[in-house]
Amino acid sequence: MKRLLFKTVLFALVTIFAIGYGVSKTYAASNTIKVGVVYSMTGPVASFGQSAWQGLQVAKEIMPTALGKKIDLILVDDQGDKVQAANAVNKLIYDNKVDAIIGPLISGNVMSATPIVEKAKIPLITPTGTNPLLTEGKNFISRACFIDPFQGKVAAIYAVKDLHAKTAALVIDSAQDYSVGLAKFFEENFKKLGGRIVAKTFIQTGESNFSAQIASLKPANPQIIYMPCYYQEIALFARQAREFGLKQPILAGDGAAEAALIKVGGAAVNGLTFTTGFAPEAIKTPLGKKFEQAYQAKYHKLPDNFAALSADAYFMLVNAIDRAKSDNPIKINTALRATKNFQGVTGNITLVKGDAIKPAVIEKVENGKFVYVTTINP
Amino acid sequence: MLTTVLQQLINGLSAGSLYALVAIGYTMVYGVLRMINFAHGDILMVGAYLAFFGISAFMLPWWVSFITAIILTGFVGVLVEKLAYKPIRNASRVSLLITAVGVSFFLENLFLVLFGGVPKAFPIAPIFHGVLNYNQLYLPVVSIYTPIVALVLLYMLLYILHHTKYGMAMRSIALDIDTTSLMGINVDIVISLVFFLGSSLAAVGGILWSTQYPSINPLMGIMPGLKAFAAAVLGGIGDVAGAAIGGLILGISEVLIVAFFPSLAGYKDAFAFLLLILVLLFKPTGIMGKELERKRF
Amino acid sequence: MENNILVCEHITMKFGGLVALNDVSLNVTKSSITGLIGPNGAGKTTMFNVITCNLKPTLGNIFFEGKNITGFKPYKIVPLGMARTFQNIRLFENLTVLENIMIGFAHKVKYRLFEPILKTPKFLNQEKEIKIKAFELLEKVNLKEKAYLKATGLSYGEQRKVEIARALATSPKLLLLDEPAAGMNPSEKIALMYFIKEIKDSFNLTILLIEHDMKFVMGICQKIYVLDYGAKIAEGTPEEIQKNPKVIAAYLGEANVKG
Amino acid sequence: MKRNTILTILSIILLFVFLYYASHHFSRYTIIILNNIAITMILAVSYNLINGITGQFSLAPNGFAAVGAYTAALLSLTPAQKQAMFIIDPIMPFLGSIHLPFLAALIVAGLVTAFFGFILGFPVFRTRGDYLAIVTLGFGIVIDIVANNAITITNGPLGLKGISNYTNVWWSYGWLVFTIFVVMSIINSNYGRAMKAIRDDEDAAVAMGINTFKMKMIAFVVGAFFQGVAGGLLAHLITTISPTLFTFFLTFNLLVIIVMGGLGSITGTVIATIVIVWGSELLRVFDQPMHIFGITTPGIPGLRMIIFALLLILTMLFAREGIMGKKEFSWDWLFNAIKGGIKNGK
Repeated sequence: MKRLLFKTVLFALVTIFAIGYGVSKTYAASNTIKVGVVYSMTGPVASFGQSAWQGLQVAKEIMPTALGKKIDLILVDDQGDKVQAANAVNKLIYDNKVDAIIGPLISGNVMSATPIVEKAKIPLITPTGTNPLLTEGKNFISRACFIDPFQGKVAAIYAVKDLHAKTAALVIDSAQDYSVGLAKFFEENFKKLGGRIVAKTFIQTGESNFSAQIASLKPANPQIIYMPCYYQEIALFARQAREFGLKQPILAGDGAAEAALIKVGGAAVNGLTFTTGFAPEAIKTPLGKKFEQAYQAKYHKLPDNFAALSADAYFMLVNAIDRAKSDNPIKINTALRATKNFQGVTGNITLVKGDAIKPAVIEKVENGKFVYVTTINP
Repeated sequence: MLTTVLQQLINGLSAGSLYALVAIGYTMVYGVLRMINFAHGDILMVGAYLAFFGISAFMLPWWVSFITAIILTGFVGVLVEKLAYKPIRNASRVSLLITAVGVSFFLENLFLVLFGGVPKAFPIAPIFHGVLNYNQLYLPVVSIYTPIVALVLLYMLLYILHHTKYGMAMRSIALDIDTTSLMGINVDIVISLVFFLGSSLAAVGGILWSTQYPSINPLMGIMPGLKAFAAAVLGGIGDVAGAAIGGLILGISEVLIVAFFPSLAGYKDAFAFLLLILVLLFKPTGIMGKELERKRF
Repeated sequence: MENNILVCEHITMKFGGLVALNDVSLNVTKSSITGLIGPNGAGKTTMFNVITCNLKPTLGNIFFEGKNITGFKPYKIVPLGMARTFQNIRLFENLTVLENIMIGFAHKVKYRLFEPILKTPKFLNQEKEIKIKAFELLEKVNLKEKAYLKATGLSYGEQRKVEIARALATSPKLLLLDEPAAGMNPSEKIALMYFIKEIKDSFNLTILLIEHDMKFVMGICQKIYVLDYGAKIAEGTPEEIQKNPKVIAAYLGEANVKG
Repeated sequence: MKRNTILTILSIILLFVFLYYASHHFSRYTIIILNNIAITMILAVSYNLINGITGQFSLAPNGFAAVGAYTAALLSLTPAQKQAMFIIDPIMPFLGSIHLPFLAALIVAGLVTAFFGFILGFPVFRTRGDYLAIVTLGFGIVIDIVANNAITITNGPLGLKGISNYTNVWWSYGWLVFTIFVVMSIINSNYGRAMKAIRDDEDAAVAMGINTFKMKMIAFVVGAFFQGVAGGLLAHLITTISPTLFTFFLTFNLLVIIVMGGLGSITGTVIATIVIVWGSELLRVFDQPMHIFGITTPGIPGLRMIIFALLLILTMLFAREGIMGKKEFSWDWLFNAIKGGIKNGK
């Protein structure tokens, strides 16, 4: 009896595999431009991938074709894991035979994909990989977001010029290269502008009790707290900081740009400012407006940073294919890296050696809403 | 300085009470089945989600939602036991553990697919709002409630264990499951009850946890679960009061270590495991634990 | 004293508040068959576990061939020459009969971890030797043709024999048998009695056994110790024990409870 | 005996002939999967030694693989590469200057991992081993934390990149053959018998004079060694590593493999690895929208994980023996089967 059940399960599995294999084969046969997508749909940063995938689908509805051919998006989940990211890219290139790749979202995963695409000469554009090392000396890696040194600089300028801060404390998420890097660039620029770092403390992604770190910051009495972390940790940290009487203004990076920050942080994040690449209110381009409306109509909420940058990566790619007048990956890559003054969702984008030169936006939380403060151009 | 220490002690007490609530469930299940229920941390997550949906989707008053969630989570625990653990209760220990890991992974990914990975903001019940401020001492209301709730529940549980028929049956199963079943006690019902109580307590822990740190996601149960297990071993596995004490010790020492050695803040989550290894090296039976008379020979 | 292979002095064993053994002393004479009897829950198996160092006594000492072995690691007493069987037969159920016996030789294996990997002559020779010896042993207990069957595929009586053979493989001087006749019918019991006597002589053993069946004990043992409620209430030859009023009371008491 | 040895050597040669053909004719994607299969198999076979053969439930492979990956990568990177990479804090002087060839780096990685295994096993196996699972699970998390925070050794969350792509089918299958050979040699010796005895009945094993602490430790440490090597191979396959490299998912995957194959059967592990690694590549189809018979279903990423979890639970509940139970393939068995087949045919 048990044996029988086991065999049934095995049989079912084999069937599923077979159907899956067949489907993926027929799927690949049609005459389209194939674009691989490597996002983290499960695993520790699943939320990034889920947002970005929504943005990508809306973008595809707006611009479904290039060169008159249909664009096929082939999504492969990297589970937020480097090994899986490398596997995924390999599969997309050598099995699905894609012409270009969008993603991965996290810098670390982009790094593990890099040697593969460089070797295969397939263009890869990451929507949100901000680590400056990603594009260094590479020929097929581009990005839709700005890089961390720029963001850190903008934050330092804003802290000194607008917040009039002379002393700052750093709260760094030691599990995120994003956070460690951004903190470093902020520190450099802040010191250059005459500021002083009076305290530094570390947190860890997924941690929720920050009372000890807060206690260690209090005696230093900084004028501002720079916290380049992700929204969940920022929200929880802010709540506890306010509860324990640490009331200094908090400045964050684009990791804060997510509606859940306000939902979780409540009143505690009121007044929090952050640098980011995108704000719905800052949308000035026609394409951006169109995207925002379509996104609202489909998901009944405002697009976030991940959705918008994901869409921009797609639009830039489609634009490059059209300009290249070919679906040859090398030609697409050349055109993509020559992107100049592209009016994307997140503003005016120019690619220099794969890095996006584009404006940064300062946003503020006010009465439970993200409010646009100002745009700082490069 | 004194206020800092006092402040940290209160924070630690509050965190420790949460570990304690979760640790009790581990220790009870280990007591009756000699099994580490890996899914226990995920049961905490289920409890938090159920309470969340009660308030935000069904618009129930917070206390109705909490009670419903606690009871439902208890039944989820019972269901898990009935479907996954009971059929192989007599198989090898490794089989049980593997199944438990499978259940844990299943719950996490089921919730991930159903509700997405984006953290949801947990609504805070009105009575838990606010902060008491005394001199330089800040006491969030919820961190006062947490130890009280934990203490009351612990007292109730100890009463059940020592003064009711089923409670005594639980203790006797912990000593010797075969003899107990020979003595006319329905072992299945007692085990179900253990899972019900343990899971309900995990739900209480989950709800208090989410009130204190109001952001919930499908993977939220992993860390508290692991640490609570370390606390249960520290206290002496199989001993309910020990689990509570272990939880408190863990919570307080975690906070104090970061407070006195801020440069080690990044290593905070590793501390529980270091403690676990030290306990195994020097006092494997834990603080309160007596040598469980294992069925030998 | 020199004639005693095993000496237990004033053994007391407490579990929390429960006293499982209270000041029990016993001696086992070389080349004898000694019995340890008593009603259910009298502490016989606990005594066995103390002797085999599975439990460390709260008080008291155990001497094996004059050597104090109290607090030894349980696996370390096997090379000294002490082996045991279990009340409910405990064979390695996923191993063959042959492998079960070969485990008995395990503690004598001298080759090191890298040798099986390099297939050194030492490894090959020792494996061969163990296998031959295991077959010899199986031949002696008439189970040679079942060597490649899984241990669980044997009948109850055969399993008991395999278990004893496995213990014999360790080359014991003292063999401890925990209720060897449990679950057997009268004719099987008689066969077992002869078997035990036979192996005692051919392997030059001393045997200490726990048994419930009075007839069995009386028929085989030269000396008997009686435990009740963790205390030794009598010792002596089978004839003396049979007449001892305390023993009769203990067993009658049990009978009354059961009745 | 002679015949069997010759057959084994012949089939290994056949395997390498196939690999030679594959590396010249197959697509890169297939080659990567072949490499993944070999590395996963090294992990699974050595994992089965402690879980299946010795019956001690460990959840360590992801932590061990991470230790091995870091060690091997730090040793094989050139000093110049390391200096350039450590931008937050400079690397520890000793680690910064050391540089070893690939094979030496892998062996040292294995030894370092084995040492970690010893440190973990020591407290756990002194007691009965009940806590092995939780201690090893915690170990994976601690490794993650240490890798993030010990910046002068690991470069923190930035991880290591630019690791040379040394791993190819020859390295991975070479190590695989070696791993299976060593593990099978141990299983078919007194050590392996003792381990199985511990699995079947620990008390009885003690009563036979088996030092259970030592045997559990050997199984665990040998497993750790090969898991460390596998981690090193993986690092040199994907060329970049960071603290999040080896998540618990890796261990879970291996668990599914050894359970499906049969706890305690190396043959089963080999079969199950191929099925699961290849199968999960095919299962990727669930991540995207599907068009079957004109119906479009939305892609449900994560469904794969649920299927895996269910597969594990169902196997445990209904077919605990897996594909092979505790049986192993042997030439004798094959010949008997063929003979039997011929007889039946007649």
